[in-house]
Order: sequence, then C-alpha cells, then structure tokens
Amino acid sequence: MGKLLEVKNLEVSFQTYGGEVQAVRGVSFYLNKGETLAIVGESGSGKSVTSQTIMRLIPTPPGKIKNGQIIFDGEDLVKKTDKEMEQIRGKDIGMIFQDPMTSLNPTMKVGHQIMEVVMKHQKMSKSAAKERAIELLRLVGIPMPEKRVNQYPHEFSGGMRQRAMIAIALASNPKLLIADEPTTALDVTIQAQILELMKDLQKKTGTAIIFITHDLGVVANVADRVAVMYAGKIVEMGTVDEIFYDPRHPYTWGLLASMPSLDSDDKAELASIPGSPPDLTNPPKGDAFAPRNPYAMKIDFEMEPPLFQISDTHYAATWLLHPDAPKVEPPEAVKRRLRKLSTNYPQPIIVRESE
Amino acid sequence: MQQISKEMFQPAVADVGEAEKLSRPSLSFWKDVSIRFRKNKLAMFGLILLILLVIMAIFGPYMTKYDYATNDLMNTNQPPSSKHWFGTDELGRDIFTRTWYGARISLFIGVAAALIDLLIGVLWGGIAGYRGGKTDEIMMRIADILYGVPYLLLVIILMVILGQGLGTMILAMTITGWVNMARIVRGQVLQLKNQEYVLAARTLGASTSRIMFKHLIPNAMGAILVTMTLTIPNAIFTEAFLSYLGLGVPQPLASWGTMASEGVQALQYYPWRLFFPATFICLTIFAFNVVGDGLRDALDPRLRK
Amino acid sequence: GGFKKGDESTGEKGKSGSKTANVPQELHINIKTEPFSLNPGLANDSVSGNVLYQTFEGLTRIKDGKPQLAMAESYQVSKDLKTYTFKLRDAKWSNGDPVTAKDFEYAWKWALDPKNQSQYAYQLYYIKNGQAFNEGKAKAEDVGVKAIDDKTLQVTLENPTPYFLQLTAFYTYFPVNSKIAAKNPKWYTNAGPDYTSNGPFKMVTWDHNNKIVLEKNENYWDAKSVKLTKIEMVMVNDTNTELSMFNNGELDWAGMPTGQLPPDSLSQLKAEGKLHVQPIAGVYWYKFNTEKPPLNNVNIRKALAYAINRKAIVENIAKGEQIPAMAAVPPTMFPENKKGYFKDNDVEKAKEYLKKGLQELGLKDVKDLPPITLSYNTDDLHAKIAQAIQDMWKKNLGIEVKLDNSEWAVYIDKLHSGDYQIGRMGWLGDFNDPINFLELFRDKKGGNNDTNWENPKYKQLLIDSQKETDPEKRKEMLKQAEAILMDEMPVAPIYFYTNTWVQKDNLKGVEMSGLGDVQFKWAYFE
Amino acid sequence: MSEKQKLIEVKNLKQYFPVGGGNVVRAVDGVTFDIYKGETFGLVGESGCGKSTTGRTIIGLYKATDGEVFFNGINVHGKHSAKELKVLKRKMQMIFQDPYSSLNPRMTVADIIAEGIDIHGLAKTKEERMQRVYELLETVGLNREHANRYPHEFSGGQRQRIGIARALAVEPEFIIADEPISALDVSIQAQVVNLMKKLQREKGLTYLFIAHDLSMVKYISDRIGVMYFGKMVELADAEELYRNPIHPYTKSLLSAIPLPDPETERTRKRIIYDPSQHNYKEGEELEFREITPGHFVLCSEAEYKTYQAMYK
Amino acid sequence: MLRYISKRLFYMLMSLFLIVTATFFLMRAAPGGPFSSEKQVPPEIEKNLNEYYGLDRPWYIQYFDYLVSVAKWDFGPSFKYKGQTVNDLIDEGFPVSFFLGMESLLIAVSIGILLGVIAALKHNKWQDYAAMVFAVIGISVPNFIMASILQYFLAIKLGWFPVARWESLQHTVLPALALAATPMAFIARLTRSSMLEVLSNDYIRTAKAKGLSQGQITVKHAIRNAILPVVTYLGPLSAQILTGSFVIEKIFGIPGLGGHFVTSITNRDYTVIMGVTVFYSILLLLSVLLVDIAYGFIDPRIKLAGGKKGE
Ligand SMILES: Nc1ncnc2c1ncn2[C@@H]1O[C@H](COP(=O)(O)OP(=O)(O)OP(=O)(O)O)[C@@H](O)[C@H]1O
Ligand SMILES: Nc1ncnc2c1ncn2[C@@H]1O[C@H](COP(=O)(O)OP(=O)(O)OP(=O)(O)O)[C@@H](O)[C@H]1O
Ligand SMILES: [Mg+2]
Ligand SMILES: [Mg+2]
Repeated sequence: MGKLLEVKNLEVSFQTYGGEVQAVRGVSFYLNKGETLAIVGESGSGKSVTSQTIMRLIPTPPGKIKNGQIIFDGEDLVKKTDKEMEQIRGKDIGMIFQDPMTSLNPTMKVGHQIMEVVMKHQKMSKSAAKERAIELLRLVGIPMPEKRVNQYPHEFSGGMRQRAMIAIALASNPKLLIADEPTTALDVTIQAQILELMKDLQKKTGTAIIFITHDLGVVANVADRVAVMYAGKIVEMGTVDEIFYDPRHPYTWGLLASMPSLDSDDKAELASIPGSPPDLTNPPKGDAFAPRNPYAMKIDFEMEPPLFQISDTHYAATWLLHPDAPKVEPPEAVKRRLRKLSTNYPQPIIVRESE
Repeated sequence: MQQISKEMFQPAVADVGEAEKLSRPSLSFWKDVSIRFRKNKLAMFGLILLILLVIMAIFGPYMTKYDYATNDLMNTNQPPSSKHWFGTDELGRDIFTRTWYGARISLFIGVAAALIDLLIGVLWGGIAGYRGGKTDEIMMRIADILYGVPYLLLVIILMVILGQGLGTMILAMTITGWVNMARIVRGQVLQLKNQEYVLAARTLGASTSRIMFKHLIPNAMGAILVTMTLTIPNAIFTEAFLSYLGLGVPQPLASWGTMASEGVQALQYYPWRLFFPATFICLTIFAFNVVGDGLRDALDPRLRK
Repeated sequence: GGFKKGDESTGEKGKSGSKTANVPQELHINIKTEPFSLNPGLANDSVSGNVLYQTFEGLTRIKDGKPQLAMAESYQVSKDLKTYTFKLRDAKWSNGDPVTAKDFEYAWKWALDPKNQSQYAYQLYYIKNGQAFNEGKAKAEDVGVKAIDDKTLQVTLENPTPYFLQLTAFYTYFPVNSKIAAKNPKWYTNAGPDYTSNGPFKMVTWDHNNKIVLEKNENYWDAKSVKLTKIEMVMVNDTNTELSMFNNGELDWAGMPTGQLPPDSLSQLKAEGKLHVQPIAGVYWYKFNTEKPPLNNVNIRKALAYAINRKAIVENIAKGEQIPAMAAVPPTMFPENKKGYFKDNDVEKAKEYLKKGLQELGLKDVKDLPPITLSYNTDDLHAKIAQAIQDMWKKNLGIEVKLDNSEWAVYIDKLHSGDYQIGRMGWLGDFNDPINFLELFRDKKGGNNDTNWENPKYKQLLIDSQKETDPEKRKEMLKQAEAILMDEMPVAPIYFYTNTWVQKDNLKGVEMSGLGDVQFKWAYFE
Repeated sequence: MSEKQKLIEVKNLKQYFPVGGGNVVRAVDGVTFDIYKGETFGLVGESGCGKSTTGRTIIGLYKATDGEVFFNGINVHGKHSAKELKVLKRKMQMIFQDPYSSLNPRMTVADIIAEGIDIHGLAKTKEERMQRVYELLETVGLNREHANRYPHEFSGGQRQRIGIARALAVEPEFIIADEPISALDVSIQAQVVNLMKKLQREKGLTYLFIAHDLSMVKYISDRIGVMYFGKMVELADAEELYRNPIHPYTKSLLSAIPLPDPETERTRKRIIYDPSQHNYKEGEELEFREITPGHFVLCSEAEYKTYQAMYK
Repeated sequence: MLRYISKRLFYMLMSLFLIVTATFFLMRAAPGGPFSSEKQVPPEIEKNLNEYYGLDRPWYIQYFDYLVSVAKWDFGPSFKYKGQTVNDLIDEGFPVSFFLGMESLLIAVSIGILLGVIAALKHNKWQDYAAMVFAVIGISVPNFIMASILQYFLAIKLGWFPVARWESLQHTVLPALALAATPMAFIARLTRSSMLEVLSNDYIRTAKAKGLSQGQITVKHAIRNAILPVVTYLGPLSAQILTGSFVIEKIFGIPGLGGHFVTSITNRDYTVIMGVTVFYSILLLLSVLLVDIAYGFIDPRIKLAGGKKGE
C-alpha cells in the first residue's frame, strides 16, 4: 500500500492583534490508501486547522502555512495554486466540517448543495444530480430524502445537517476523506450507520479517511491508526491497538482515563486532566503538556521532548520514554487496559531530536 | 542544544504564577475597534481629511480679505487667480471664501442628517424588523406613506406653516430622509434576528433594546454605514433643493449644495464655479466613505488585514 | 416603452429641395414646454401663443409693430369709435373650408361663454357685454359681435378702444372653424383632420410633451409669402440643453421668445457677436407694499429706488442689454423713457430721501430701521439681482435687507395677498399700448396692483384717457400719470426687458413684435 | 432527591413547524414528563427526533403549538410582566447545540460571557465583572487570555465551552444543556461534567441534558427519557434503563454505543430497530404506560401486557 | 403565502388611502391655486373656473368624489393642459419613463453588483480602491450634475451621443447613465459591504471544499446571501426610477412622466398631482411588497409576517 498523503513538519499560524497563534507546530504524519487515521486530542489542539490546511482552506490572511509539505498523490499541495486546488477539492479530497449549521449555505436547498459537487466533478446533468443527491441523503440515513432535498438547512436538525455535510463529502467518492467530527451530533444508531457506510465506501473505493473525533469509542471502531494531538503537535501516534492497549504519552493516559465506563454504576467524579490548555500565542517552553502533567519532570519545563519510536508504527513524544526517566505508573483506568504487544521494540528509540 | 542531565528528570510541578500572567491587556470591544481602525491607513487618511475640512470650515473664511456677501460687479466670473484663489462667482464674490462658509453649512447639514438617520432610521427599522408582525406592518406602512406623499408638497406646507429657519430645514430634511435607512436596517434585522446568538441572548433575558444595540445593530453595521455615507451627499443636495423653495439657508449665505447647483448651470462657461464645491463634496464623501469602510472593517473581527 | 415615431428628420434636416436655392426650408425651434392649449379660446400662456401665431390668423396681424390687415380685407370704424365693421377676405381653413365671419363670432362667444372656462376671456371684455356674458349677467346674443353675412363681421365695443386693432391680432381673438368645433368639442386636443387652422402653417403632429410639427398651409390665403415648408417645435425645458442643441445644429434658433438662453452664456455669446437682442414691452420692477412700514413712507421708497445701480445690474448680471428703467412704461411705447424720470444710481439723492424719510418716521439713524424683507420667487436671475440690490442698499444706504425666496405659486399668493414688504415682479404688455403698464395701479384693490397704492389724480387721468380720441392728447395724459407714479414710487423699476437669442445666420424674415411674440410667416433660409 | 419536588412539568407538549405546501413537521408530538428539583434528566434519541425543539420550547424560544410547560408551577408560556419574565429567564438557561452560530461574531468572549451578568446586574463593578468572567473561563477550562478574543478564533470545543460559561454566568436553577459536551475532548468533557455535577451538588441545579453519548448520559443523569420521532418512547431511572431497556428502539440504541476498545468494536453486533416490528393494529391506542415503578414505555395495550409479564 | 399577500394588499389599500388623503389635504393647504398667475384672473372668471372644476363645493364632497374617481381609475381632466386628462398624461408619459428607468436600473444593478463583488473579492487591493473612487463620485455627484457633465463631455465635446431628446436608442444612453450613476454607486457599496460579511462565513469555506471556483462560489453562494440590502434598496428605488426623474427629463427633454411630479405641483394642477401620486404610490407599495416577498425567497429563514407560527 502506497502512501496517499504525507504531511511533513507542517506549521500553521494565525496573525491576530493579540499576537501570532501557533495553531499547528510541526505536525508530520502519513496516510496509506484505504486506511483510516483517527486524530484525537484536546479541543483547540489544531486538529481542524491541520485538516483544513490539507485542503488549503485556511483563511489567508490571517492564517499562514509557515512551513512544511503536504504531499498528496505525489504532489505538494502547499505549492499548488488556488485554481489547481479546485480540481482536487471535492473530487480527490472530500471534507466534512465540524460546524454543520454554519457550514451549510442557509439560502440554498440542501439538495442543491449536494448536487453542486457532482455537477462540478462528475459533470452530471441536473436531474441525474438530483437523483444522486436523494440517493446520498438516503445513504446517510435521512428519512424521506425526496422531501428533504428541497428543504433548507435551518429546517434540519443538527444531526441531519451533519449528515447532509457527510453526503456532500461522499458525493464524488474522493480518494481522501477528511471527516472533522462527523458524528458528534448524531445519535449512536445513526452514528453506527454512518461509520458502516464509511467503511463500506472504503472497502469499495479504497478511500483513505482522516477521522477527527473525541469519541474514543468511535476511534476504536473505525481507526486503523490513531494520532493524538496536543497544543499543535502530535504527541502520540500508533495503530489503534497500540494507542488503546499500550499508550505511552501521559496525555493519552489522561484521555483514556477521563471516560466514564458504561459498565460501572459508579457515580464518582470522573478523572480529568487538571489545569487549562496552553495559550498558543506564546506556547510554553519545553513540553506544552508539562504544566498539566502529573508526571512532569524538570526537563519538561526546559526542553521539548524528542519523538520516541516504540514500534514500527508507534511513536510518542514524551521525556518519560527517555532511558533516564523514572518509571511511572499510568492511572488505574489505563492500567486496566494495558497489554503486552509483541511488535514493540525492546527499547524506545529517539527518531527525531528535540530542537 | 541544552545538555540533558539526570537531575532534569526529577519530578516537578508547574510554576503557577507564570501561567496566571496575562499576555494581552484587557480591551473592550470599542478599544479593540479603535486599534484596528488606527491600523487602517486609508481610513486614517480619511479621518485626517475630514478634520482638515472642518478646520478649513472654521478658519478658511478668514484667510482672505473678502466677505461671503459683498458683491463686486466689476469682477464677476473671474477664473482662479492669485487674487481669488478659486475665482469669483456671478456677483463677483470670492469663491474661496464662500466655499468655506458653505463648508460650515454643508458639513453641519450632512452630519446632522446622518445622525438623525442613524437615530430614527436605525431604531425604526430595527424595531420593525425585530418585533415583526403587526408592529412591523404598521411601522413600515407609515414609512411607505411618508414616501408616497409628494415631498415637494410636504415641504411647501412645512414652509408655509413653520416659516423659514434652521429647524424647519432640518425637519424638512429628515421627514422622509430616514426611511431608506429604516428599510435597509429592517431588512438586515429580519435576516439576523433568527441567528442563534440572538436566541441565546433572549434566553438570557436580554431586553429588546439590548438585543438591538448589542447584537443586531453591530451585525448590520456594514449596511448602516454604507447607507449613512449616501445620506450625507443626499442631505447636502436636499438643502440646495430646499433653498429653491426658500427653505434652505437664506441667500446670500452659501452652501456647497447651492453653489454646485448654480455652478452646474455655468459648467460650459465658468467651470470653476462647479468644480470647487463639487470637488469638496466629493472629498467629503470620499473621506466619510473610507472612514465608514475603516469602521466597518474594524467592527468586524473576522476580517484581518 | 418605445419611441414615438414622428418623422425622421432630427439633426440633419430635410432633403426636400425647395425653391430658395436648394436650402431646405425647415425650421427647428424649441418651445420649452407643452402648450397649455392650442385652442385660441383657451390658450393663456406664451408657449401656446407662439404656436398659435404660426397656425392661426386674426383679423389683423402685427408687422413692424403696427397692426396690418390679415383676415380682414378692410374695416370701418364708427364715429364714436365703438363699432368696427370688418370685411373678411376670401380665405380658407387648412382643410379647405372657407373662413367666415361666423367663425369669429363663434370663437369669441365661445371664449366668453362661462361654461367654457376660458382663463383669458377677459381679453374680450372690450367687446360690448363681453364681461357681462362671461359673468353670466347677459346672454350670448347681447355680446357685441355679429356676423352680418359670411364675409362681414360687426364688432361693438364697451368703450372707445384706441388700440383695438392691436387686440384683434392677439390669439384670444382668433377665429375657430365653427363647423368642426360644433361637431367635435374636443377638436383641439390633438393634431388630426379636425384640427384646422387658418394661418400660414398647419399642425401635422402633436406629440404631447415632446414636439409639435407644423407644415406650410397650402390653403392659406397668402401662401405665396410663406417660404418655410416645415417648422419643428421641440419641448426642451433646459436652457443649457437648448443652447447646446443649437450649437450642435439640432436647432436653428435658441433663446427668446420661444426659448431661453442660459444667463451665464450671454457674455460669451455677446463677445462672439452671436447674440441678437431686441427690446420688448416689458419691465422688471420691485413692488413696494405701501402699507407696510417703513415702505408706507414715500421718501424711503424713493431712497431705495434711487440707490439701485441699474446699469451695473444690466451689464453684469442680466447681461441681455436690457435698458435700465427709471420709468414704468417701456421705451417701445414711450421712446423718451430710455432716459426716465430720475438718475440711475443717484446715491446722493437717495441719501437725502432716506434722511428725510427717517425723520418722518421718527427714527434717528438707519440702524434703528428694522431689516426690510425683499421677496422674490425662486430663479437664478431673481436671486442674483436681489442679492446685488441687497448689497447696494446696504453699501449705499446702510439698510439691512433680508432675502426671502419662495416657490412661484406661494410667492404669487403672498404678493396678491399683500404679505410682503418688497417684491419683485415682471410685467409684459399684452398689446402695444402704455395703458398695459399704468392701468395696474389704478385701483388699490384692483387685480394686479399688489402695492396697495392709490392716487385719485392718477386714477382720474387713466379713466379720462380711455375716452380721449386724440392719440396725442391721450399720450400726454398717460405721461402725466406715469410722472405721478414715478414721484410716489409704489414700484421701483429696474430694467426694461429685451429678447435675447441666437439664430442661424441664414435665417431671415423672422418677425418679432415689440411685445416679444414671434411670427415665422415670412421667415426663410437663404 | 427524596422529596421529589417537581421543578419542570411538561404536559402534552407539541411543536409543529409549517414547511410550505401546507405540510407540517411534527418535531415534538405530545410529550409529557416532569423534571424534579435537583436532578439531571437525560434526553436521548435519534437525531432529528425533536430533542432540541423540546428544549427550546421549554425555555420559550418557540411558542408551543400545544401543551404547557410549568416552571415551579408558573406557566412558562403564559403572560408575564417584563420583570417576571426576566426573573424567569434568569432561572432557566440553555446551552446551545451549535457552538458557533450561537455566539455573536462581533462580541469578545468576555462580553459574551458577561452578557447575562450585565443583563441581570450581577456585578457591581467592572473589576468584579471581569473577575467573574475569568472565573467562568477557568471553570470551563479556558484561560483568561481568551477573554479578549472573538468566537471565530476558537476551535469548536472552545466555543462550546464559551457557551457553557455564558449559561453558568447567571447562576440559573435550571439548565437545558443541548449536547453541551459532544464537541469537547474527553478530558474536557470530564471537566465539564464534573463541574456540572459539582454545581448541582452545591447549588441544587437541575438539568435537562440532551446528548448522544450514552455513556456520558448514563453517568450524569438520574433519569433518562428516550425520544423517537417527536414522541417520548421510554422513560426510566438511568440504571434501570440501561439494565432493562424495554422499548425496541431503546434496545437498538444501547446496542449501538461504541466502546473505547478496538476488540469489542470489531465484533460488535447491533440491534436494528424497525418501527414496523410493533405491528400495531389500526386504531390501536399508544400510551405512555408504567411497566415497573418509574419506568414508562410508549406501548399499546397488548405490548403493555407482554412487557409487564417480562419484567415482573 | 396567499393569506399573507392578501393581508398585505389590504394594508396597501389602507396606505394608499392615507396617501391620497394626506396629499389631498396638503395640496389644498398649499398657497396658490391652479389659476393663480402674475396676471390675476378676474374674480368672476376664477369663480367660473372653480365652479367648473367643482372647487367651490365643500371639501368633503370634493374629497369623497375624488376617492370615488380614484377607485374608478379616472383621474379627471388636467387643470392646466386643457383637453387632456390625467390618464392621458400618464398613459403617454409612463411608457417613456418606464423604458428609460428599466435601462438605468439594468445598468445600475448589473454594474453596481459587479463592482461591489469585485471590490469585496479584492478587499483592500487596488480594484477595491478603484471601485471605491468610482462609487464615491457616483454617490456625491447628484444626477442633475452628472447629466450636465455627461452631456457636456460625451455629447457636446466628443459628439458621441445626441445632446438631448427622445428619438432613438442612442438618445437614451446619456440620460440612462445619468440616472443610473448614483444607484449604481450605492449598490456597489452595499454589495461590497455585505459581500465582505458573507465571504467570511463558513459555508463559503464549504463551497471551496467542494472545489467550486471563486466565480461559482460568488455567483451561487455569496451573492444571494449578500443581496438582501440591495433588494431592499431596489424596491422603492425602482418605483421612483420607473416613474421618471424630473431633472433628467428636463435636462434631456424627455417626454416622460417624471416631469409631471414637479410641474403639477408648481402649477397646482390638482388632478395631475393626485393622479401621478396615486400612480406612483401604487407602484411604490407594490414594489415594497415585492421586496418583502423576495426576502422570503432569498433567505428562507425570513418568515413572512403573515402568521406568527414560527415564532
Ligand atoms: N481564524 C483563526 N484566528 C485565530 N486563531 C485561530 C483561528 N482558527 C483557529 N485558531 C486557533 O487555532 C487553534 C487550533 O484550532 P482547531 O480548530 O484546529 O482546534 P481543534 O483541534 O479542531 O479543536 P476542536 O476539537 O475543539 O474542534 C485554536 O487554539 C484556535 O484558537
Ligand atoms: N425551524 C424549523 N423549521 C422546520 N422544521 C424544523 C425547524 N427546526 C427543526 N425542524 C425539524 O424538527 C425536527 C426535530 O428537530 P430538532 O432540532 O429538535 O432535532 P434534535 O432531536 O435536536 O436532533 P439532533 O440531535 O440532530 O440535534 C427535525 O425533523 C427538523 O427537521
Ligand atoms: Mg475542530
Ligand atoms: Mg438538536
């Protein structure tokens, strides 16, 4: 399987009167054809910005790609002109946005908004496009799609709008689908339906998916690999098993521990990560997570951690993996999950030095 | 690169004091607006231009030895020269002096009309649009009626009843002047009032006036400012029209509007009589426009240069 | 929408070769606005008049300022000067019907008939019982006009009217094709077979608010004198546009009397030698409301009148070579009035009068005099003159004047109701006789006086003059009256009007009366 | 919770939207339930089934087509003086589902959060006001630097938190939380939920909690209502509902909850709900019936019998 | 919808009635009358005239009669233009004004929106500034000055167009331009301002993500959302422009309806005043109604005020 997408050391920032917001601070990852990469992470950590940057949809100004490459199908999207991007957007890369209400044009019928894509990229006739729009709406589980195509976004519920967005993104069977929290507004049954739909599509057309979500259950369901972001960086990345059964970064631990469990009737306070996320206008020195990290070490406040590789597919950026670091115990909720994975290297190795 | 030592792997906790520190001073929305506005060079240029015009309106008339009213029938219609910088008019009066006298009146009228527009038009349209239903219907029909009745007739009656005077003039100018503004604001408010943030404010118990002033009007500001910039030249020329009915400023006082309307008659013969007042009107409108644009941009935090 | 297709010849003019050395005999003029009515009995404005003078013809026609026989072949006047018997010539209406004495009788009685709402019916009040009939106090039969036979018309007058033959050239006295008019009461509303006229031209197109096209009337009795084949009258009510159209060759004539030149163009046109000027019987004056202090004081009035520099106004503001007026009757009627009764811009005298006047009013100084309001109706020229005079009075006499302009109808109402102090007015003669200008001030509350001024001696002189049959004596009486007027000064004359216009150089034979009417009967292009 | 004082009573609430051509959408179609003082009432259901509409109608953003809502015995939709209304408004608050469109793009975060404080005059001085804003920002896991920024500068989750802070600012008694946490990362979710719980403990707040994340709903709610197509189909204590779901839609819903465990996910089996499975007969009356104490299900007479038999 | 429209039509009638009433009384209150002139008509004749036109009857009878004739769409004879009825004047003048008005509305709307869109897309670039200068001139130079300037330069100096009059399509260009200048400039400014607002919305980003080009986004997504204030403005504007402009018709010697609005008042030609006012008001009220209906089509979130169901 070849690499469909490779993002290398991407840096994106926003110029504001309050200063420069460094939303994405050196993100690298890749994505194979037909693979699903889930991005999880703190809200505000740059997931949406990263995904929008791939589509070159960051408003410029104030946004700016300061550094990095986005190699898609062998070509660097950063260097492409707007005109060239038009041929890729919607056709090769489909995107589902996070805010379904504001992301749909309030003055255009939902059906038309779907039809537009197929008319543009598949050169379909109007009537054929309408048929396709109805089909897509049905596919994403909207009842009575024949009627719904003629309605406006404000007549849809939040979840229905989100499904309309999904329909738009799926309309022309893209090679890469970027789904930014596509199911957050959906109930679990519809969510399951949508996830199945996406997997189906993936099987049929080999679409690769970047799936941004906060729902670790969904991650477990769809992802092949998972990237965990914090403060504009990927702090841990690995296969879904590696992240769920052998997480190494304390932030990942925090995430996994924060979830309430369905089985327990325990109404004790949920574990959460204390403190507030860093201000990205002047990101802290060293490890951005350090101030909230119960395992923080002096070095965390001084230097950025390098990237350690734990297995062929598993990376984490934390000083805890340094040979000199003390051995620490992850929280109880995480410990329960831990398994020994056979693919792990005997020792984590540094793959990229900290700057 | 810093040397990594063993001690550095000692557990540590964050220094709370540092995190508390504010990186940006607390600014109110309006302070923010003013900062953004001041960064807009063109808008600042417009503002300076306006200030210059006002200064000239105050001091300009005293910069020559001429008076705005004294005739010099031996020197009528002189082109601009070192004696008369802007030339003279059909009665031999110095156009430079008259231009700045005119500036006083026209700037005052323009600004007054714009303010009244803002006051009546925005409120009227805002309330009509926000309240909707019967209120809207009745308020907008009143506006229609004012618009439907012949303005000329209305003004003649005003003049007959109230007589000449500044008050009458302002009244004549505003009696229908705000209707346009009201319509535009109403349209905008109709579009905005269903936005979720308005609903959110309503659940907080915000009063109508709060919703108007905090939510609807700021978001309709673009259209309001543009409409206001049209009001100003309109008012300047309405004054000239009112002069025609004996309601404007009494002659021999000058205003840009009357000077331009008279000057256009002489366009083919004594073009300077149109050129100077018209140019200053244009400059004023230009200044108001760029200031308006600047304000508009400054008021919209989503736009960044 | 669309364009009303009249005929194609705008801009470049007719190709029709004509007798006069291949120059197309087509005239293009501007008449500013839609005429109020092209029925001679209803017309009451100069636009209508200027069309009617081309299409219709009365018993007489004015040429070189004198009445000339036209429809009348001859006439006889009774001893008491009250009965005129006209013999009509063999003339035809444009549709070939003969013009008969009945047509005159019909037309005049129609105009006088109260149910026909003719605003100018009073022009016919000179005829016996005309006024009474118009007021419903007499019957139509009582009116002093009678067709004795087809070709004889007998007119009986109320009083001897020395200028009656002048009047019969006026459009209210024009005949109307009684056959058609009786049949179709709306005959005059559009051009067409029912719109017949007896003048040198006939109307072929009347595109309301846009243009009127006249063509030569081949049935006109004097058709051989008529050289123009066509007159196109457009309605463009903008002076600059009118002149531009002339400069562009779209008009052959711009300016008065049918149109108007932009006041600002006059200097340049004069300098280029293009401007034509002709004095007419009209005066521009300021009326004083003699019942409003301080204008109830004759010396103040005189002071104001003397302190006006008319020459400066005429030369620098009005610019149409108008004649400074120090008298009431235009020099076209009293040639000696070019000089007038007092000196123009006589500031010394003015100051003396002012002093006297102030004393009489019990004031020590001009400063005690409350500001005087000078009213005028809105118009660039009026405004300029008012401002100039305001400035003169301030400079010369130290009198503060407030200017007050209003829209025309409001202004007229103010003036007629005496709600003013000083007000400007223009007065044009309807016919060529000084009485036009003097009669005005005969009665305090009469018609168009407005000044509330009355003088028994003056009144008596005018009444007597009406009965005077000797023209010289009559003139003397009128001059005496004028002298009284100028001594009491209920009006301060400013200037006598002139007509100003530009025209194609090769246009000849245009007849303009001293009243400022125009006739194209004899006009032609060289 | 023992006294079970009713704070909110919703009686046969209906909300229809006209959608042109004379059609109406029956977004809420006769919903009846009570919320007790101090409890959290979870509302789950298919997306588009009318949860938001229910919430919005309760708080009075929509005029109900039919039915009544009482808050502390006061009819929310009745006529009130401006003052009463203001008090009522302060006691009820809403966190909106859509985090972006519910924030005025031209107001700074501080002004948005302080809006309620300003309206109800809850801060005496400027400093006090700002202090409250900072506290609230920190409560919802933002930092004070964010106070001067504008909504568009925030990520979806951050915006959601601003909305939460705004609702909390007026210290209401009752909050309708329309998917307040779905856009947040789990750790912040935990923070917010902990905060809500803490406020509930300390101030006796009552919540109507609308969400899709059933594990979170279960965690936070005392009782849960399940909606389907504008109707409430099941209502029970949280644990009871998860343990003994009766209505087939509820069952289908519970079977679809994704678990944060890749292995179980790979083998999950969903129960798919098919409304026709009820085989209701013509004219059969569906009613909300109590199967076991406190556990209501929308069912027909026949179903009622079977359910009762099952759970006795 | 139908219910809403019929309700609005009812309100329209009410407004029209009020306009007619107000105009009637204002007109009568204005000094001067249809027969006043510097040469006063003798009182007897004036009496005749008043009788003929019914001006001597009590005002309420005149007023009532007038309402009846308006209802019958018969505005009576003109007081000044003898033998012509007000209906004639309208029938002759309106087609001309309508044609000219349509032409200039087309110019104003198409170029105005185009300029506004370009300015917004090129925000703070030279295109924006150029459009701004253009617009400022259009806004601050009123149509009578614009008309004279165009006439002077394009017709007299360059001879590209005829100076004046209403004869061929060529003749319509200058007046249409002069008439269009200010609305065009204003529309450009309005469009620019609301386009800027719209372009920063998320759905524009969505449209981009679909691969639509800037042009397609503008046409299909942005303009419709930005057009509302322009439509608002267009309503009363079109009523005004289509019934003609006094100054433009005067300067260019065009036989339109616009002249009557002013001359009828200065002439105190009562029937014409009422006739053109009624005609214009109907147009105005209709266009305002159209605008309100258009709102609902442009932005479906705007509910027509017919029933308060949604709220
Ligand atoms: N237009 C902008 N101007 C300024 N800052 C911005 C802008 N857009 C995003 N940011 C900042 O960039 C950072 C990353 O935002 P992003 O939307 O990518 O977060 P996210 O990871 O998607 O979060 P969430 O899960 O809450 O959606 C945030 O701190 C946000 O404040
Ligand atoms: N303003 C409106 N006009 C017409 N229909 C509407 C309107 N608002 C909501 N609806 C319809 O009402 C139904 C319920 O919508 P609602 O927003 O309450 O759903 P929801 O349960 O909150 O869904 P979600 O979980 O997806 O947010 C939907 O079918 C929706 O299409
Ligand atoms: Mg995001
Ligand atoms: Mg919802």
